[in-house]
Amino acid sequence: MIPASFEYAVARDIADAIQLLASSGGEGKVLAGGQSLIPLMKFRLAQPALLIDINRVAGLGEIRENGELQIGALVRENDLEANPIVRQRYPILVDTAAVVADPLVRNLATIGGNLAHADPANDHPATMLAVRASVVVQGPKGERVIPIDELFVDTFTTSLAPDEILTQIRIPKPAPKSGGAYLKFERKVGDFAIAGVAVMLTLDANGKVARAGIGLTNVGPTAIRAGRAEDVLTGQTPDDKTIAEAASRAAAAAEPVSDLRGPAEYKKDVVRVLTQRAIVKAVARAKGGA
Amino acid sequence: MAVQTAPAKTSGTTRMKIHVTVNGEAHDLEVEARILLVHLLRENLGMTGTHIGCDTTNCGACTVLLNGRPVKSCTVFAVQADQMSVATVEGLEKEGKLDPIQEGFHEEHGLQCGFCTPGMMITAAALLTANPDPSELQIRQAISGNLCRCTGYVNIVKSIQYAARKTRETRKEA
Amino acid sequence: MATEIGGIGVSVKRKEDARFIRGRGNYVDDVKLPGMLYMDIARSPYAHARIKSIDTSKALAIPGVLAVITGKDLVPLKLEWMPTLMSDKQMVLPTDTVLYQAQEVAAVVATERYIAADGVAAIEVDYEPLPVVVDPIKALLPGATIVREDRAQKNNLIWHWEVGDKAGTDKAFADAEVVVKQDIYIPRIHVASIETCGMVASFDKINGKLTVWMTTQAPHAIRTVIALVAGHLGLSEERIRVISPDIGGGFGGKVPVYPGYVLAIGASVLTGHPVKWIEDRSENIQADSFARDYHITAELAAKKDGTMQALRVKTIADHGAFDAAANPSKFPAGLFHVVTGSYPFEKSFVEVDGAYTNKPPGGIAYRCSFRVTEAAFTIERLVDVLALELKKDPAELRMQNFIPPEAFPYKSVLGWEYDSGNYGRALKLAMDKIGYAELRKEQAAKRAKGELMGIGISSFTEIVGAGPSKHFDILGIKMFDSAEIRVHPTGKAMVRLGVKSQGQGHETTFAQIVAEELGLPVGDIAVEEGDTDTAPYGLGTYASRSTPVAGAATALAARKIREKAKLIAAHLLEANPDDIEWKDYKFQVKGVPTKSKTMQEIAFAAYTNHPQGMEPGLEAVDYYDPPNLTYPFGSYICVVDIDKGTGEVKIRRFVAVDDCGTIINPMIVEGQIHGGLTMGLAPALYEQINYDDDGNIQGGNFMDYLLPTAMETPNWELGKTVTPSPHHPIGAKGVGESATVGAPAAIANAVVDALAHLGVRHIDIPITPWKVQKILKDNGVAE
Amino acid sequence: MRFEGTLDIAAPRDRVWSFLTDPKQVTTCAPDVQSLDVTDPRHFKVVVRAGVGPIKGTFSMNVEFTDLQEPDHASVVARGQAPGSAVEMRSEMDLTAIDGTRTTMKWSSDVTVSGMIQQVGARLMQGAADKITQQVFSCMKEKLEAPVTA
Repeated sequence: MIPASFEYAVARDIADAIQLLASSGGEGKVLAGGQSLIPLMKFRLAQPALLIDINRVAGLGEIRENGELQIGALVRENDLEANPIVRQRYPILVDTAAVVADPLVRNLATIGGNLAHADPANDHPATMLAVRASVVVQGPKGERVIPIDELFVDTFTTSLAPDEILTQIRIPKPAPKSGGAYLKFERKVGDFAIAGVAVMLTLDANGKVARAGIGLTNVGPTAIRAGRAEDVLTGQTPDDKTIAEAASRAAAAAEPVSDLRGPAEYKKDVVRVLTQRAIVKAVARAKGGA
Repeated sequence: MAVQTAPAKTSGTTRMKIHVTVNGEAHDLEVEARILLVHLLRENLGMTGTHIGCDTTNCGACTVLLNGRPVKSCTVFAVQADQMSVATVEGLEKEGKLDPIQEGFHEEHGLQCGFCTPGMMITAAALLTANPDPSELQIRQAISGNLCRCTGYVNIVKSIQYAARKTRETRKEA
Repeated sequence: MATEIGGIGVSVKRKEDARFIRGRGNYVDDVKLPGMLYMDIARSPYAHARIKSIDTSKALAIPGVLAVITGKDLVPLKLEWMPTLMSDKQMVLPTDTVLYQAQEVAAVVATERYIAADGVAAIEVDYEPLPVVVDPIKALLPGATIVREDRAQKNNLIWHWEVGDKAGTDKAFADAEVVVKQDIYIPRIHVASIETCGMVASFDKINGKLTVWMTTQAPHAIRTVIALVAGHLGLSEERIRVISPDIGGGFGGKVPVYPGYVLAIGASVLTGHPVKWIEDRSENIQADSFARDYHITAELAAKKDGTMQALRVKTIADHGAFDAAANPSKFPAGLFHVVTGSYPFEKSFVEVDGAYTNKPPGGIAYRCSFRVTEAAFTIERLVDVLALELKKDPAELRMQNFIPPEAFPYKSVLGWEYDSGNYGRALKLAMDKIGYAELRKEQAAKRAKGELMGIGISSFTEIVGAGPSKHFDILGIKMFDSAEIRVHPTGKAMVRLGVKSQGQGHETTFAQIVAEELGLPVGDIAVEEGDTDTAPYGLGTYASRSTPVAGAATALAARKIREKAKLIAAHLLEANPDDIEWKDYKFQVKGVPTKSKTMQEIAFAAYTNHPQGMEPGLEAVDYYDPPNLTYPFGSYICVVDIDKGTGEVKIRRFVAVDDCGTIINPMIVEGQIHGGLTMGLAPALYEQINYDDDGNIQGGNFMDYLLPTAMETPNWELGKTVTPSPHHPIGAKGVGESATVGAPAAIANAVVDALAHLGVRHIDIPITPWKVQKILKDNGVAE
Repeated sequence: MRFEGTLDIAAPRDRVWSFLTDPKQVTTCAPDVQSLDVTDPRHFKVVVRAGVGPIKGTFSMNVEFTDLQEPDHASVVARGQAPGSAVEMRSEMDLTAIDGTRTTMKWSSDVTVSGMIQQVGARLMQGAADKITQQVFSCMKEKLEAPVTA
C-alpha cells in the first residue's frame, strides 16, 4: 500500500509547527509517532497535503513532576512505561502504556498522538478521564489548557482548533491513599480493545472512596466518562455490593455498537466485568498493594 | 458545465535530501517525502533482507532498529530517518561472525520459510541488549508485535533463550 | 554412523538457514531486473455490479503510467477468461460484470511502484450495483440471484457430489439405537502466509522466451497452465521458464493461478519490459483463494454401548464466484470422505453441494490435504457429541471404537485404504503425558466450585501424499513426483526435485534421504528446486505430498544409483556383484569389511574407471507414482480454562502425539508440528473472514484478521509414536499439516467439555469470547 | 444504514422545492464541494470531500432525481466512488406546507458504503454517515431560512 503524495516539513520548534499548520488551510496534519496516521495514509483514507513533523521539536519528550505530572506530547509509550517516576507513582499509566498496540509500535507511538488522534479505541483517553488530566495546547494565540472532559468531541475529533497542537499532558498528583488501574480486554496483542476500563480512586481515612474517576475505551464514539459509576463509589466503602453497582453503572454508560469485536450487549458486559476488576485492583493499590 | 475542477494529485512532488546511516555506513540520498523507510532500504539501497508482510503495522516483518530501537519500517517515512541510524538484518553478522541471535535461530530451528525471520531477529536482538536475561514471558511479550505463520513461536523463544545464554557466557569470558 | 553422515532420523541443522538468517533469502519481491516496470491492480468495491464504463484517462495522464489494461483489452487476445484447476473458468478481468468485492478490474503499468499505485487511485469506474448473494444456503434456493450469468445452467449449483451407500446408511440410521446430529459451520479463513503473492514476468521478444519468478508451490504445473492459457499467443512450453525462488510460506495459497499473474505476464508481453506485481496484504486476503467455508450437517448412528455404526454427512460448500479450488479433478470436495476418521463405520454416505456466491473464489487447503481438516473436525466433534449423549468419557469412547492395529491395511467404508495405524497407542501416550485421569479429577473439583475447565481430545486420521495417479490428477496431469540425482566425480551430489519448499526444509531433509541411501555426508549433497528449466517435472508441494511422493522418488532414484554403484564396486573390488553387500554406508565384499569401497571412491571411478560396457557417470531420475496415499495420525489433548467474566478461553496445556511414520529429521518434524498446531489454534479461536449482506468483506487485513502472536500461542508439548508406512520406500508419511487438521477439534472439544454440564453440545469456530459468554449468561453462571 | 428526520423549515414550500431540485443550490449543502457538472435538469455530477478527522475521501458522485412530483415529493439516488470505495445514497423527501411561510420536510436516507472505507472504517461508519447526513439536512434548513439575497 502506497500513500498519496504530500509535502513534508520538519518543524524547528512549536511556533514553526503552528505557523506551518496555520498556513496549510486545514490540509496539514501533525506527524508525531505516525503509528495510526501512516497506515491511514497507506490506505489513502487520509491524504493530508502537508505533513508537519514535530518529532524534532525540543522539549516535547520530557516527563517531570512539578506539583503535577507533566508529560510531553512526544513521550513514546515505551518511555512512559519505563519512566521511574511513572512506575513509582502512576501505575495506571504503566498499565495503559503497556497495552497500547504492540511493543514495536510503542517505540514510536506517542502519548500526545494517542490523545490527539481521538480514536475511541485508543487507550490513554479513558485513563486520562479517570485521572482527570488536562492537556496543554498551543496555537497562534498562545497556550491554553483544556480539561480532559472537554477534549474529545467525537470520533477522531477533538476540541483543538485546526491550528493548535497538543504539547503536554498534565496529571494531578495523586493524593495519599490513591490507586488506579487500567484493564483492557483484547482478543490478541495488537488488536483494538473489545473494551477497556480505567479506574482511579482515592480513599479517605475510613477506607471510603473520597474521589473516583472511571473512563471507558472503545465503547462509544469517544472515550466515555462513567460519571454515574463514579458517583456510586464516592463516599462509599468499596465493598462487593458497591463495586457491583458501580460496574453496572459503568456498563450502562457504554454506548458500543456491534461489530467484529463483539455484539453491543456483550461489550457492555465486558465493561461491567472489567470495571469490577479494575476497582478491586485500584483499591488494592490505594491501600498500598501492587 | 464544469464549475471547478480539483487538481488531480500527481506523484513525485516533494523530493528531499536525507542523510541516513545504515548498518554503520552513511548514505546521502534524495527521496520523495512519501517513500517508506522499508522501500528506501529495499529499493534505493538494495537491502532486501527487510521484508514487507502486512502494510498495517501488525506483522513486524519490516522491523529494523531506528536509533537503536526496533520499529516497523513500513510505518515510518524515510525522511523521518534523516540524520538517524538504521540497523537491519544485514548488519547482524559482524566481521564474518554471526550474532548470537542468528546462531540461536539456526541452532534451535527458529525459522522455517525465513520471511518473518529478519524482523524477528532484530526485535530479539534489541530485547537482549535491553535485558540480557529475559524470562520466557518477557520474550513472548517482546516478540508479540512480530507475526510468524510457520513456527508456532516455540522454537523462536528457544532461539532467543539460546542467544541470551550465549551472550551471557561470552560476556563472562570477556 | 547415521549421525555422522546426517542420515535418516538425525536432527541435522538446516542448510537453508545460512541465507535466511543473514537476510540473503531471495523472495520474488527481491528480484530486480534492468528496465523493470511495476504493475498494480484496481479492484471492485462492489460484490456484484455491472461495469458501465471505465475511465482510464486520468490514470494515463500521470507521468510514468505507461499502460492501463482493462477487460476489453483482453478480449482480442482471448485472455479475459482463464481455466481454473476445477474445470471451471475464471475472469482475468471483467468485461461487463464484477462478481465479488476486490475482484480485479484494471491493471496499471508504470515505471515505479508508487506511480502504479497513483494510477490505480486515478481510475474511475462507473458501476451499477446488482443484488448480492453471500450465503451459499440461500444461493441454492430457487429464485436466488444468479451469480454466473455466463453459464447455461441458471442456478448457483456448481456440482453435486456423493459417495457411499445411501440406502444402506439410511437404513442403519433408521434401525439405530442412538443417533446424534450436529450442524457445523467451518468458516471462511485465509492462509495469510507472511509473504503475499507476486510475480516478476520477463518476456524476451526476440527469443520468444518468457521467464517468470513467482510465488508458486507448483512451478511445473504453472508452466503447463501458462502454456495452455496463453499458447495461442505464442507462449510455448519449451520457452516458458517458471522460477519459484524462496517462498515466504504457502499453506495452499500459492497453488492457484491468480489473475494478477496472468496480467503481469500480459503486461510484460505488451510492454517488452520485465514487470513486477506484488500484492499488498489487503489484496492477498480479500482476493486470493480462501479456505474452508463448509456448512455441514453430520449424523452418527451408534449402539447404546457406544459402538459406532453409521455416518451420514451433508455439506454445502461455498466456492465463491468461480470454482477455483485446488482439488484433484476427480474429487470436487477433495478428500472430505476421509470423514469416517479413525473409526470402523459399517455404513456411510456423504454428499456435498458446491455453490456459487458473490465472494472471492477458492477452496484451497490452509495447511491441510484437500478438505481433510473439514473432515477431521466433523468426525472428532461428532464423536464428542455422541460421548455427551451417552454420558461416556470421550477417551473411552474413542478407545472402544478405534480401528484396531491388526486391521491395517484397512479399507474404509468410503473407499480409502488406510496404510498403517495404531490409534490406541497414540491416544494412550497423549493421556499419559498430560495426566488425563488427574485432569478429570481436577475438573470435577473445579466444577463443584463453579470454575470452568475443559479437556478436549482429537484422534484424527490424515490422508496425504496424492497420487496415486489412478485417482489423482490436476488438469489431467497425474499426481506423481520426481527426483533427479547426479553424483559428481568427487563424490558430491546434486539433487533436483519437482516439488518446492516454502519453509519445510527440503534442502536438508531430501539431502538426508540421499545421505542415508548413498552413504554421502549430508553436507556434500545440494538440493535444488523450483526452476522448471533444470528440475524434473513434478506436481509441487502441497497436501503434505513432498515426503510421501518426492521423498519416495528421491529414495528410489538413490537406489538406482546404488544399484549401479554396486556394479562399479564389484569391478573395483574384483568381486562378483552377488558377493557385494551394502553395509555401514559402504559396499564391501560379504564378510570382509576390509575389502570395501566408499561411495566417493565409486563416484570417482564412475567417471574415470567404469567397467567395460557400462555407461559412464552416476546419475538417476525417478518418477514416482505412489501405490497409495499415506495416513498419518495422532491424538491431541487440550486443556482450557474459561474466564467467567469475559468468556475468554485460555489454553492451559496442549499435548500433541503425532505419528507420521519414519521420521527423517526429528527437529524439522517438531517444527512442522509446532507450526501446524498454531495454524490449528488460529481458526479455532481467532480467524474468520465474514461478509455482510452487501458482500463487504469483514476481516480483510491484519487489523481485522487475527493471526495469533506469541502471547496467544501456548507452549506446545509434543510426543510421538512411529508406525511406518508399509508402502513407502522409507516408511515416511508426511507431517506438515497433521497438526492443523487435528488441533481445531481438540480445542473446540475442550471448550465444549468445559460447558458440557450446561447442556452445550457444540460451538462453531472461531470460539470467540462472546459466544462463550452468551452461554454463561444464558445459564446464569457468568461472573 | 438508514437515517431519517423531520425538519420544520421557515420557508414556503415552493422555495424549498426549488432549492431541493436545483443542483446548483442543493449542492451548496453537500460537504466540501470540489466541482459540479450539471448534465440535465435531472442529472448532475458533483465531487465532494467527506469524512471524519484525518479520514477524508474525495467522492465523485453521480446524482439522479429519480422521481420528482412537484411540489411535495422528490427521490434522489446519488452513487459515487472514491478510490477503492463506493457509496450509494438513496434519499426521499416529502414536503408539507404548514402555511404560506413554513414547510415540513420529512426525509430519509439509505446509505450503503462498500470497499476500503467500509472495511477499514467499519467501526466509524455509522457515526460518520449519521453526522454527515444530519449536517446536509440542517444546512438546507439554514440556507432556506436565510434571507434571500438574489
